[in-house]
Amino acid sequence: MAQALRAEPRPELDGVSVSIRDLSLAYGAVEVLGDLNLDVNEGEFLVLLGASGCGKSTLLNCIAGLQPATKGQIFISGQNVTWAEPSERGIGMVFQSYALYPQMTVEGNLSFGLKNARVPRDEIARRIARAASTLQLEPLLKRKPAALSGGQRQRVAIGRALVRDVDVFLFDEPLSNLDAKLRAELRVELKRLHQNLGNTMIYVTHDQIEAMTLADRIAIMRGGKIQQLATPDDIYRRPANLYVAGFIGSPPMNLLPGRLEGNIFHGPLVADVTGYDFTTRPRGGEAVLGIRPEHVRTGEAAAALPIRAQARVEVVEPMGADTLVWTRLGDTPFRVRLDGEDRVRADQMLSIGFDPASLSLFDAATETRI
Amino acid sequence: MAQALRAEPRPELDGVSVSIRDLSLAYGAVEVLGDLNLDVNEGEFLVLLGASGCGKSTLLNCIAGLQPATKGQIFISGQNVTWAEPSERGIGMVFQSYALYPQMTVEGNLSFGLKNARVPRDEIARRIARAASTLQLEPLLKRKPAALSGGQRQRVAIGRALVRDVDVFLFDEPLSNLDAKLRAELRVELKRLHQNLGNTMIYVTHDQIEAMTLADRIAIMRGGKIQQLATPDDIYRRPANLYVAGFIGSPPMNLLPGRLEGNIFHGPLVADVTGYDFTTRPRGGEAVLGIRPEHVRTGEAAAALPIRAQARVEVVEPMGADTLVWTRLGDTPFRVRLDGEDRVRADQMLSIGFDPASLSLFDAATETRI
Amino acid sequence: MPGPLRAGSFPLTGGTLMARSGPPIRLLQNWPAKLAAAPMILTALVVFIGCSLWTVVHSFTNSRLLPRLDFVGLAQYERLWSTPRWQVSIENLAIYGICALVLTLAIGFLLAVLLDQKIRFEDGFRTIILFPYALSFIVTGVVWQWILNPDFGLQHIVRGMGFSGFSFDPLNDPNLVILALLAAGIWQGAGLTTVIMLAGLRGIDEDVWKASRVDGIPAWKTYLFIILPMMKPVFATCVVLISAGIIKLYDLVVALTRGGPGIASEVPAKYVYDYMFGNQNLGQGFAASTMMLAAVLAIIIPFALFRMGRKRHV
Amino acid sequence: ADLEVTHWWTSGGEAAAVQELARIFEEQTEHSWVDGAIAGSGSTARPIMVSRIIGGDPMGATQFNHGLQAQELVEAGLMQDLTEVAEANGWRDTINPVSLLDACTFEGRVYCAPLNIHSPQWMWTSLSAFEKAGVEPATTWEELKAAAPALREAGILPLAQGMQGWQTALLLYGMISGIGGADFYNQVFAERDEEALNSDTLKNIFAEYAIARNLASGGNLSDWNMATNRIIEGTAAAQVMGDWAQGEFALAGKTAGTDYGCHIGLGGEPVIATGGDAIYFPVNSDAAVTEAQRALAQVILSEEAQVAFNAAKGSLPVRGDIDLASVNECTQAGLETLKAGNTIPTIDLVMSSDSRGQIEDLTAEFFGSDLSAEDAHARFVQIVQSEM
Amino acid sequence: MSDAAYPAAAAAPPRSAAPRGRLLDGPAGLVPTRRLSGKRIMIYGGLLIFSAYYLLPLWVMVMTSLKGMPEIRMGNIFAPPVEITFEPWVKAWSSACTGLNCDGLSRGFWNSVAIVIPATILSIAVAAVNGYALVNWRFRGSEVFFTILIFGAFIPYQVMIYPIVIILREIGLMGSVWGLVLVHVVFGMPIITLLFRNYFSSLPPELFKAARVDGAGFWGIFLRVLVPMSLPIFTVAVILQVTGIWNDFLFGVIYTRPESYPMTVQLNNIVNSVQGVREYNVNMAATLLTGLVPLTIYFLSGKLFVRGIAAGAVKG
Ligand SMILES: Nc1ncnc2c1ncn2[C@@H]1O[C@H](COP(=O)(O)OP(=O)(O)OP(=O)(O)O)[C@@H](O)[C@H]1O
Ligand SMILES: Nc1ncnc2c1ncn2[C@@H]1O[C@H](COP(=O)(O)OP(=O)(O)OP(=O)(O)O)[C@@H](O)[C@H]1O
Ligand SMILES: [Mg+2]
Ligand SMILES: [Mg+2]
Repeated sequence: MAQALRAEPRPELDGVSVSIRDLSLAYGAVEVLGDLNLDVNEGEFLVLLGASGCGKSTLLNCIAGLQPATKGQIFISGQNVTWAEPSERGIGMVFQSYALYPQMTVEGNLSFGLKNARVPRDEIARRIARAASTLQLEPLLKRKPAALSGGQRQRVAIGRALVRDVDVFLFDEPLSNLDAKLRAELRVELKRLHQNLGNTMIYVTHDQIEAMTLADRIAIMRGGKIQQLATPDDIYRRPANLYVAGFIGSPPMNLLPGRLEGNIFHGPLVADVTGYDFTTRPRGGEAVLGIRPEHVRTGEAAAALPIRAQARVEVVEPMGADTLVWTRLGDTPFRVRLDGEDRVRADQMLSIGFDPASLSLFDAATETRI
Repeated sequence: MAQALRAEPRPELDGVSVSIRDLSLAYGAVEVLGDLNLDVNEGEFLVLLGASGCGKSTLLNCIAGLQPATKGQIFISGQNVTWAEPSERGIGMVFQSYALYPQMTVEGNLSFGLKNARVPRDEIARRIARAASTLQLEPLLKRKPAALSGGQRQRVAIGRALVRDVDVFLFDEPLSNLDAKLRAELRVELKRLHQNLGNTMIYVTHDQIEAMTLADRIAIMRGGKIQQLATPDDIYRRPANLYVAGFIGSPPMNLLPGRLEGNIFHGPLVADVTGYDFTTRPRGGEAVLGIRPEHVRTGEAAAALPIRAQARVEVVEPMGADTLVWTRLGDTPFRVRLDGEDRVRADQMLSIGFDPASLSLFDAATETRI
Repeated sequence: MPGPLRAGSFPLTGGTLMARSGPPIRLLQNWPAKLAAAPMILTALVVFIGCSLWTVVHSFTNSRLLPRLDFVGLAQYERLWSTPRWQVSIENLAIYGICALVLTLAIGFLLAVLLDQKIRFEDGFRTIILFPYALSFIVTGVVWQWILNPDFGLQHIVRGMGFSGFSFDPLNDPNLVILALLAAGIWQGAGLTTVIMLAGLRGIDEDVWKASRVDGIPAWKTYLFIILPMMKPVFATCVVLISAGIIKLYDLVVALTRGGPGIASEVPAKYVYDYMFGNQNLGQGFAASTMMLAAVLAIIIPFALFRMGRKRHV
Repeated sequence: ADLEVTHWWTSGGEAAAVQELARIFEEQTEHSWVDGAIAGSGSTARPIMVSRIIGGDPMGATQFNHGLQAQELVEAGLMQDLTEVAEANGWRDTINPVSLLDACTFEGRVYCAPLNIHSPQWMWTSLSAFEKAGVEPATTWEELKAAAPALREAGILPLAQGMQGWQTALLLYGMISGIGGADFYNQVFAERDEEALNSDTLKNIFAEYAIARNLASGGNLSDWNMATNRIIEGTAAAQVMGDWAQGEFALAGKTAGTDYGCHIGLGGEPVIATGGDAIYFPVNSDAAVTEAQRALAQVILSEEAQVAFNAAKGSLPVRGDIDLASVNECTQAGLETLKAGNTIPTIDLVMSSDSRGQIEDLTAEFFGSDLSAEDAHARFVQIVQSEM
Repeated sequence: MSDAAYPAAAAAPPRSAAPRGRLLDGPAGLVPTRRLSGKRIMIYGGLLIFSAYYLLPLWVMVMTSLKGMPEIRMGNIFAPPVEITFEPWVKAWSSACTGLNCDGLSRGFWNSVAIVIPATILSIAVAAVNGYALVNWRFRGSEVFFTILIFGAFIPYQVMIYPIVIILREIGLMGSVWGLVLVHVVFGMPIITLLFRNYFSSLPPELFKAARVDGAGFWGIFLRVLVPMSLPIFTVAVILQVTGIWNDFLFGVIYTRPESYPMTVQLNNIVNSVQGVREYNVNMAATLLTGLVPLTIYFLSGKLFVRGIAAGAVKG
């Protein structure tokens, strides 16, 4: 077996930076990852997105070699690294809690790994200088982490990954500990960094805005399994199943239960879905109709659309740039997102309408898209 | 002294539920609150919004009587409660960390305070039943907090305030420990609760979405002082100073430094601001022009607007319902928010434009709105 | 290319990416950790398990001055349990143990609560309460012997104040001698408990306090009904520390009372020691220590199982 | 060579005696004495000695009460064979009673050097105390009992009794040999005769023992020398203690006959128990140390050392051929008894440490509680009978 | 968008309530503190009573040690000395006798120092590595060994004395200072390992992971990342071990020779070698002298100890 595993770089892995084959991991009897397969292309920014506890960090730790897998194989840059030490895998990693070495200066933090690898001193200096300039850390090099702000700490943590000169970066919720404003800024910095470096990046988050804005592709995980792996746009517009549909989007997609008969959906409202882009041959039966709050039009704009209804406004949430209106269709709460300029009051009646092209339909039993 | 506490309601406080007069608080030499004045009307939902450490919690604790003030007075429902015990002030309070009594059941948590106040047993039962039904806690009454989810715990904490049958509720970041989805749900529940009960609520948060959606009025605090006290709409559209302008809105307002000469603004772009609703008589001099990313139009829509420019797209952040585009005017980063359907690519040129009516102008020296 | 075994045992060798290409060998996985933990493993196996087993085995022999494998069945145990001194020792340990545990916890908690009231000189008070912990039992014994000395100490003083009928001589009164042990034991040990409890109190979420103040609950009730139950883990730590000390109670008895008057303050550990060395009946001493071991296991195993079980279920 | 000697002779008289021995040893040989005193008592010191011997780190010489205590160490071959020294110096001829040498002999070989004879059964009285109470100084147990009420009246403790097990047991042995007589003592301890054990004599002795408990009540004493000190001060009337108490009297500058009285046994026929201390020499690998060991063994039985040591300690020499003209009347009385052959074996020679320990526990319990004389007797019989 | 959508500034609610905000009559400012005094009296009263209980023995020790024997016999152990004498201290330090050795505690002091230093360093080093391996490098059975170790904390020492004599004999350390050091390492291990384990498990595991990604090995992570940030727990461990080892009597007396007896053994010897009257003043002075080292450490370390305990002990 050892022979087989020690094979030369494989042609089938060309262009694939990280490849995960049939990876399983269990803590005792609890299976956390189950037969997971994933290929990350070279230079790709892949985001692992999912609710807390779905196994994102565990998967990332497996890739990094910090958590031995129960079963399966991991290839990085064409090498089988399933049993390699973390430092030998050609990865850099950034953690949510920064994990800076508190008693070392910023410079010490950046150079620790290189010193361990016995990189020559001038090479270390060169790499630190480069990382520091990329991340604007120059004025901080002599400080200790305690004397840095959250954003600065995270930049140092990224720098620590950067100096390792590796092909693959792993991020585990790097921005979660920062406040909203800083998070938005660092997000853009990260995006720029990726554009400049072109490395493969695997990024764990449970913040969908981060996922949507950063990712080339998003893998949505649930219970240790990947639910959908696609571009942000695809995931947003064509969620593969009910879980993804409900998970992505804030406010989330409105989901109306009902029956599909031919092209007619009977539920809290009756809708002719002609024009919907079916994935499979449509079958009649229990179905769920999903429509994003921002795809619902109101007032005059609604009148022109094929699917229409009237609803009473229950709660109005002004959010500045836009306003979220809570109504109800039948018993199902129904959210509508309006422009911030629109004025609606609680208790008023609202005409709403939407286009079949912008909705999603799911099989109620299998929960998958139809 | 006890006499003074029991004074008659004062006519000048009619319609005012909580009144704070010249309140100061210092920890040793550090002044945390400085001569603060604030009137909260009966039935009003007031949100205290500000960055971490600005004194929001401290102010709330002063109102609750948990933190004795160094100077000043506090009136609740017309009574001077400056020296009163927290439990005598007619307030209920909800904390970020829930602060449930862990070894008591939900029912015990709800009733412990009432039992202490020697409320008759059937009255206790009645109030618990009412609070439980309002918050849908009935199935949880016999459980202990450890067996509840975060959202359920926070509902119990709210219930504990509810059963006290008080006029004023104080919330200290009650939703901060919850995940985004739950936060959005509980936010709506809170809003409904306020609509139904009509109590006065004072709510501390650093999440501007919460502030915008919940508040009747928002008080923006900074360094122990109130920067602006106004409706969410006002704060969003007419920020009183640069701090508020930068603080509110996500992504934040674009702020362009320049000079105002007559009605012409010279900065990274030259803009004729005729049509801007000046607060004060416009004076020439250093000024800052602010425009929210969502008020910037692009392409054809921009062409019709009085202020126009061309900018190169640096980064595109798709966020589902909308897309954030980072450009640059002169040296200043400039954000534009587009609809999610719009397609832009990095490096393309973008024509942008906006209306003088939707911008804000600030004096660069005093940082206040002009 | 190194063979799989060497590659497994030296994970840091080889090229950056070609270090290890076969599955590692189980026993050699993590080898530096295992090597570093060798002292612990040896201690656990050789000293704690090995010595205990050695003792248990020899408790079935009639070893006298030197250990001998001359088995006599349960004879030592039969004799042990028919010895009045052993019964008295067990009784004393039970009484002392329960009282010391309860009192130390109660005093520790009370003092921690008092220290937690944002008082001035907290450091000073804390140091005063903690300092006896720095002293050896020999010292503690000598001092309390002196204070309780009927001719010079407390009794003498009180009598000197005019209460000539006053009599308090616990060191020579078989019924009161436990009190002397308790006074000295708690004097020495409660400080650490106080410090741990204080740390526990400080670790409790401030908001709980605020909530109870808003609810109008008096401070003592908050401590009793809310804070106390929240301190369960801290109490567990204290109970472990205190009871480990109680079971081993020996030095204090020797220094303070020598088991007297008569055999009124004998404890099991002293029985073991005296029989093993004074009376040169190792077998009997081993039987007694095996009983102590059994008692410890009887207390600890359910506790450990309970904790493990809880961990698994969460 | 340096010879480390461990012992538990730390009280005033004892230390003075050791001092003498060490001085003579260093004077007469080229070796030096390294003192390894361990305070407390035998039960503190013995485990330390035993564990060092079996731990392979033996001291040069060590004190043991001779008898069964060290027998197993000898059996295990851990003790130096002194037969040559003994034969060369004619120990068998000089040591009196010769049973002391027998106690050192195992399978015909000699393994220890007897140092002194302890006679535990003495009653020491404070003449000034009796004077204060206005009664004749007691010379027997019966007289002490009779004088007790008057002594109590005068605020004097009739019997100073340390509450430690070995002291309470010592009183019991004294009563058995003193009241029951030498033969009875032998029947009880040496022969473990069923009849004697269940005899009225023994029951009666236990009744007397209970009376002793009453006479001692209120004393609150633990260490034996604290009790002796009460006699010296005159705040207690009598103490039953071994001859080593004389060392304390001497140290306090008291003289026999004028300040204190000494009475062998408790008033009956004077018999003396011949036990005592012996020095053992653990086997070691250093030839120089072995040399020093032999030298010390020789010194111990030298005339000079016997005189100096025993005079300081107040005990009796083990050599019958020494003329102790200078000794006081108490020692004289002891010597005479010894000469007359009125001896009984000490308890260490007839009972194992184990049984002795149990008896000590029993008597300590008896003194520290209100255990009845009958129960104590019953348990005593049981302990003695279970002796193998 | 017309101006009408934006209410004029004047129509907006007052920007701050200042115009209405003058103080009204009634209570203002700080709560008067007098109301709390009853409670404060109880708190301080309680603390003072306990302090008396704790300090009394110390007081008695110091006072007694400064009196001459005649004064002690006359009287009140609590009374301060009429005539202060340092004789007992001098005697206890340099001339109190045990058997033939009349050099007081001075020799034992240096013996204790010679034992405490290596034993403390070694036992803490071993325990710290144990704690580290237990938290960060779990291997099969590591928890089992740890559990056994904790059981060991409960086993009465007497049970171990004999077998350890045999073990020490077999490895040839019986009677040497290193044998005693080994014994202290073994018996200090359970509690100190527990402390370190708790402390290390309270550190973020990411730190450890980051160091592994950085290529640091078992010792590299321990020495260069974890140890430098473990000052509080090392302080606690040092204090516990120094005092524990300093105060040890049983092991000191059994596993060493007289010439290297620690101070406590000599204290016991002095206290129990009664020569005529008990010299209480010398005993007390000796007692204080013996306690001086650990007491100083406690008085000096103060907060550090408490902080370390909080870091290492509170989490069960
Ligand atoms: N050491 C462990 N032992 C047992 N179960 C574990 C362990 N570590 C993690 N788990 C479980 O594995 C699952 C996945 O954990 P993981 O940390 O990967 O989740 P995550 O997706 O990163 O969540 P989060 O967003 O909260 O970080 C969880 O259910 C968790 O309870
Ligand atoms: N006990 C205290 N002693 C000294 N300073 C304090 C104390 N409590 C709070 N402060 C300081 O007072 C200021 C205000 O604190 P406060 O808790 O009110 O902030 P906040 O606005 O609630 O912040 P956050 O959003 O982080 O909760 C902070 O600068 C804080 O450092
Ligand atoms: Mg995670
Ligand atoms: Mg706060």
